[in-house]
Amino acid sequence: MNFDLTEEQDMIRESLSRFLRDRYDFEARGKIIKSEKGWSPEVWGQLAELGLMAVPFAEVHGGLDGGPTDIMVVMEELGRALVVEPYLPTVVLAGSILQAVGGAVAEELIPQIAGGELVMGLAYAEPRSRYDLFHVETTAEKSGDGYTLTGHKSVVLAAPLAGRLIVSARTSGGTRGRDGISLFLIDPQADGVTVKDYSTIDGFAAGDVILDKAPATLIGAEGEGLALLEMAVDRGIIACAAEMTGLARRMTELTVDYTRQREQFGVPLSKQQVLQHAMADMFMAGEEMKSMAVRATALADADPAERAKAAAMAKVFIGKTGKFVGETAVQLHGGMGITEEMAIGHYFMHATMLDTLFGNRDYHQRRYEALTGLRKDAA
Amino acid sequence: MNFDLTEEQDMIRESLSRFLRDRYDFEARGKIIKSEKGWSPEVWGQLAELGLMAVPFAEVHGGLDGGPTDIMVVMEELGRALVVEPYLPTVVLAGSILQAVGGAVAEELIPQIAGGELVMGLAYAEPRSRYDLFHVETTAEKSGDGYTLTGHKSVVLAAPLAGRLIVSARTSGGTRGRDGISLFLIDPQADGVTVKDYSTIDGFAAGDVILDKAPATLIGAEGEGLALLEMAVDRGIIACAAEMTGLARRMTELTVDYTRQREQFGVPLSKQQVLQHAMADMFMAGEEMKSMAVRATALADADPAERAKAAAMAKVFIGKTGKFVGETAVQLHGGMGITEEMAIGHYFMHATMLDTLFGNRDYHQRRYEALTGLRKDAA
Amino acid sequence: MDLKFSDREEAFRQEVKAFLDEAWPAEKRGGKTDFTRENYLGWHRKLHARGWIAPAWPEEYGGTGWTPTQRYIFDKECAAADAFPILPFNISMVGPVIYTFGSDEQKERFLPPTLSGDIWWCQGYSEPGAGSDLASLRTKAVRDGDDYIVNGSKTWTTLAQHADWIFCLVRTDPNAEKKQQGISFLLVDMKSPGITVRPIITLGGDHEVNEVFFENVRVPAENLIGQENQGWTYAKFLLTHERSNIAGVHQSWRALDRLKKIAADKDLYGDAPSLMEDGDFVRRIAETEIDLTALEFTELRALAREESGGGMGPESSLLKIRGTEIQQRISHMFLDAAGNYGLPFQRELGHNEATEGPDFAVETAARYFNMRKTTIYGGTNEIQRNIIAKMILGL
Amino acid sequence: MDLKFSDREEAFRQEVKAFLDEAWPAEKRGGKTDFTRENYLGWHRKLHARGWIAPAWPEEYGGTGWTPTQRYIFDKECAAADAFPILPFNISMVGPVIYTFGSDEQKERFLPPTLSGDIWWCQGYSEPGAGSDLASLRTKAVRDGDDYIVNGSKTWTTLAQHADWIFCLVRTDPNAEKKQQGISFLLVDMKSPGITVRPIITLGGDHEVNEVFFENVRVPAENLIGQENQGWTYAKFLLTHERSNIAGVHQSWRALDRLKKIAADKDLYGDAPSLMEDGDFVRRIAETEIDLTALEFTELRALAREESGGGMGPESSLLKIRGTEIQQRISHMFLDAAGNYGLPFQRELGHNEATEGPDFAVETAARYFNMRKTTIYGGTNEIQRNIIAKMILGL
Repeated sequence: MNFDLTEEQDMIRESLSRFLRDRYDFEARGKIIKSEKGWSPEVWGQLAELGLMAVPFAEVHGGLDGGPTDIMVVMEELGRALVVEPYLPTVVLAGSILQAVGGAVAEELIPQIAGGELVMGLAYAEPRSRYDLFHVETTAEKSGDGYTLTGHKSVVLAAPLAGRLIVSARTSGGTRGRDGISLFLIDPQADGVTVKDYSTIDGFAAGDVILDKAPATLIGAEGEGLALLEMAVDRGIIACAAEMTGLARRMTELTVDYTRQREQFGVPLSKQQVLQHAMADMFMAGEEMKSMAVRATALADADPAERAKAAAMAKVFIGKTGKFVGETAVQLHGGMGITEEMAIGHYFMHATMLDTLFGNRDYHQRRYEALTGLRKDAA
Repeated sequence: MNFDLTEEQDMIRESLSRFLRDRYDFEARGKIIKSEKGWSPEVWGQLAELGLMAVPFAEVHGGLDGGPTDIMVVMEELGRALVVEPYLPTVVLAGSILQAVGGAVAEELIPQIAGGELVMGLAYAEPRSRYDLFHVETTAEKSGDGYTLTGHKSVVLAAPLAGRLIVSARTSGGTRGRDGISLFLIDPQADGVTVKDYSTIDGFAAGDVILDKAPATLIGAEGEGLALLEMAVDRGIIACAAEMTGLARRMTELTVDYTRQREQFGVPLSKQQVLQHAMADMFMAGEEMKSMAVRATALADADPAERAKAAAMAKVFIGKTGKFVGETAVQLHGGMGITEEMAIGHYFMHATMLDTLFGNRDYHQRRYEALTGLRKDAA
Repeated sequence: MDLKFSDREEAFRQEVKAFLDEAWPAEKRGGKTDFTRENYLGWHRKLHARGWIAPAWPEEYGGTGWTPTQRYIFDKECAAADAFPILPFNISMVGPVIYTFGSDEQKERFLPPTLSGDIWWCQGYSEPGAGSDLASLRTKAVRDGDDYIVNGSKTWTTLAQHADWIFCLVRTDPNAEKKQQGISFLLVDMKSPGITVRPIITLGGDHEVNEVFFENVRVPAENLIGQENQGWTYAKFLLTHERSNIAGVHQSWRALDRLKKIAADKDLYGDAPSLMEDGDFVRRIAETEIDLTALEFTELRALAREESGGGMGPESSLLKIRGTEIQQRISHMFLDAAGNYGLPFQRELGHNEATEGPDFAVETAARYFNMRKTTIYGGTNEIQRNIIAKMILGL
Repeated sequence: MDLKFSDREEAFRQEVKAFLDEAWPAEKRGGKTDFTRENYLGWHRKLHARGWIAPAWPEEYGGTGWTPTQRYIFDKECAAADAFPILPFNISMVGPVIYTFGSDEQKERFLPPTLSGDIWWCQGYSEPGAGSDLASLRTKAVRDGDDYIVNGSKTWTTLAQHADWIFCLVRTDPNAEKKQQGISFLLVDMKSPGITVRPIITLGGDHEVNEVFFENVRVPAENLIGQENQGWTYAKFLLTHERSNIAGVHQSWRALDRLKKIAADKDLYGDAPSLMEDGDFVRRIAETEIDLTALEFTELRALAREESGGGMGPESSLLKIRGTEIQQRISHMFLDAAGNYGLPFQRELGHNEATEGPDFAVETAARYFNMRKTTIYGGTNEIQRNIIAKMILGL
């Protein structure tokens, strides 16, 4: 067993970390999320220049042949700096599917992603699906060479920025059947597609996507999209585990600094034993979260059952501990913690969002129980 | 609304409290639980002289016409002193059933209880029933004028001390049917009854009762025993809520005293903010427990649905908070907390027992969900 | 011991219900709130017209003469009807200070408009960098003829953007031995030259609190409450008054009711099982109901002690701690109930119509964030535990 | 990064398994333990015969030369086989002190019987009234010719009733400036005149710990480790050694396995649903599995740092805190699984056959009580959090 990063991974981490320290501090980020576009294509380009968009892809597609560990390194750093540029939806979610599907579509799109020219998103949720990936009401109908999609996809990260979206739709089966789900590529600019855009509570660009006979291209085998979707979302969860680790570690640092500076009743807050223990608990949560992120990353390429268990477990754990670290950090910042003026509150909001994204703690706890056979006919 | 005790209730509390302070300190109790009998008939007699055994019964039976509030007052004091004499099984459990059944059996036995001459117990649990009162495998067969019982009753409080036991047995229906359960009176000395006695983890006399065609007298209507059983056990739970309040308050006092006396690194433990907050939490738990005990007591005579809800709720709450107070008290006592030499550990053990008795926190949480309709087909 | 309401209390409840049915009809109920100045004042004035705006005040100043139990019933019925909240600044805070420590002129001048809502007060206590250590305040007031000249700043000033007047703690003797000495209690017209208000936007985008700056603000000395340098006494008095209904029990019950309806609403789930079919969610609701019941009866016991003249005392810290913990838990359950639709930020302050997803979801995240304040304000829950340890347990 | 075991490590695991299959056959497995002196020593000697009794020791003194990962594999396989625990006193505690700070004569005299189990050591550190404040010890040793004369008492001395020797911290210079100075490290024969052992019975009826009294006990000066008055240095060295496997991860996994089998055992439930059909219980198991996984990988990461020479350091506090919290949770789940049969006390020390109810139930309460010690001993969890705050976070 070894937990060491390779030299290349260390280099990615260092160059990314330096870049974010220099160019993406709290103030710079604040300007970006308050800008009209809500993201910075310029930063996106610079991250692409650092090679970030190319990390997981094959060399033939202009990629760097990296793996889950490289993604972990990147996501932890993006988390530390609360980067809102759409790395997760583009590279991890859409990227994973394109890689797995391969063929012409991969050849066309992956080089564009790797080069920083294309942002993508994955539209998997629906108004009544909650977190069940197999709950798909959106329908696909054959139309000439291609398909048209009709339905409503919820809260699609990066939807307003994306040049292409991957969408799950039903080619057969009932609303909640595991079979009959297919994946499609759509152009959000096409007729029949309406993106109702907003930012998420933590400043990320997102939108609902309303499809009314929107033209679409099938990718992957018809009716067998669920396995791909689960793979991509598990990868997304594993990436989020690394991101949450970055958040948690940064929140702990910020809280330690704040309580050391801030005096109350003539003594620094950091001298209060109750707050010290709270920070010790934050530290422990961050370390354990890192362990879960590492473990899940090591299983990201394992067989689907192992991968799913590892992802479910990691999501439960980062949901619980991320929420704990965020709430404690805000509490220890006192009033300042709940204003938009300090970084800590933004970390907390993003941690909250990561608990919900892809399914909250309860959901993945239940999923873990089912996957491990703990829950059969339990009531 | 008013939470005041009557003058009579204040008097009961004061005289009982004084008696226990003078005659039932930790040392005296230690001798009693280590004695061969495991209880003190002498103390029992003295408590009877104080009128304790007569509290809830009608005047015609030699009782004091008290109600649930009087029982609450008594149980809280008994809890404060960790009294092991079998008040709960005799007066609350068996007493409630005799009162409800009335008639000749009440006329015969209640005066004996009220006079301190008779100890009784209620045998409701079985090896595979867990906490379900309706799970009854013990069978009753008609035999001449009476019945004979065959089966195994588990962990019957006071069984080795009791002159009579009330036993649930099945006169019809399947193992877990709500109908067909009847209540019987037996003499533990009779042929066909074997009491395998032991003390509980916290020093109370108890035993398993093995019935092999044991002669028995039906009390109450045949096949309709479950309602009586539920009533008696709910009364028992409500009494335990008061008892747990007594435990919790006493544990908080003991812990406050201990941490003030005990120095570490040159400072009293009580000056450590983390321990102060832990004790503040213990205090709060005790106050809220009292509130739940008061509320449940006020509903002890309400219609069965209301009573059941109140009892279930109280049991969940005292299980959770009693465990918290006990564990925290022991932790704050450090090594001394886990020896048999200090009182605190005995409080903790009894609090643990009260969490299990009549069904633990999970069980009554589920019961509450069912009774309130929150849980219908929830999985 | 008798936990039933008396006939008299029951009759009173009917009276309150009848009033609410007329004054706050069904169409206003259902959990929607539009926190505008007009809405606040509208409800305030309705209660004032009925004579019920200040139940806890002495009758001679406009109080109702209700017992604590009646006040409890009143609060409960108002919450059950989703009635608008009453702002505490006039009624629970400055009013009692004025009628207790103010001069006859001050009472005459300020109490009627404070009751009627013609003055909207805000509170100038906290200062930047001071946190819960109130007495370390540095805003100065220097006597100059018949005026004080005030310089400094206050923060966390709730709804200062709507306020007509502010009541302030200011330092009048910088050389006092202890920091609690040398503080005075001043009433200041917000229209005074030299006052500026800077919004503080909190997580979730709310503009609820502000920083208030004083630059050479002239305040007539007649606006001084009580004696110069004795302000800390009045401030502490106010802080204990502020704690009434801090547990928010009625509001939490109301929120749980709404949550259960949402979690069982088949329209939201279609072919999928509803949240009420999810045992884990049911368990969270049940646990919260049980904990809330324990808190409610603890509050009732405290009320009973108050009624019999025992006063509230440091037990109020318990109510504050548990009440706020429960409020936060409920806000988290709402967020979880919203699922993916908890994520979009599509909210204008005070409105709650969703553009996407179910209506209830639109403010769940913002509310969850906003509720973090409850364990911080009014003395953090850490400080409340310090108080219990010191004042009750003697540690 | 590669979390698979290497081929070499996998081969090692097979070697360990083969040994265990032979030395600790299936009939000894299944969660039953009989904690007699003979059973402890029997297993100790088997491992000693195989050369595996002290994996962490330097090879020259009898260690195995294993990597931390190999030690991890060894511990895991032993736990999976329910092998008897190895007492830490000889191997993790006094042995390393002797080979690091002892004289050549001491090494020669004590290390072989310490390894073989011919000496059973116990630890004389804590004193009555001192708690986690070890350095405040008052047991005195006064030099008298070639001997020290020892007076005082030690407490929480685990299994002193079985011990042949005790290693003690004693005060040799009562006038030293700091309490950490003036302490010496002495090896004392338990058969020395003047030593008495008093059992301390803990909750649940265990006789695991003792008080040890010294009354004018003569100890040859040659039994002093290192230099007089330098004992605190050796004591601290020992304390860091003591922390290995303090998380008890393997034992917790094993316990969860047993618990799941019990909870699904239809024989225990008859017509009633089993505990594994109870969603709340399932949830508690799943939560614990997830938390234990996080702890296990945190320990593995710490081992990897140790392997690359980084040392364990204050992170061991994290392992101690979380490991003991989880052990306590599991012991509580066992108690809950036992239901009513958790209540009877029908246990002779070290045996676990139930007279009534299922066999597993008989020790559940005693074990739940006994497990309370884990968050207290070895520095309370409160002290561990102090250590993290100070040493890692610099607070």
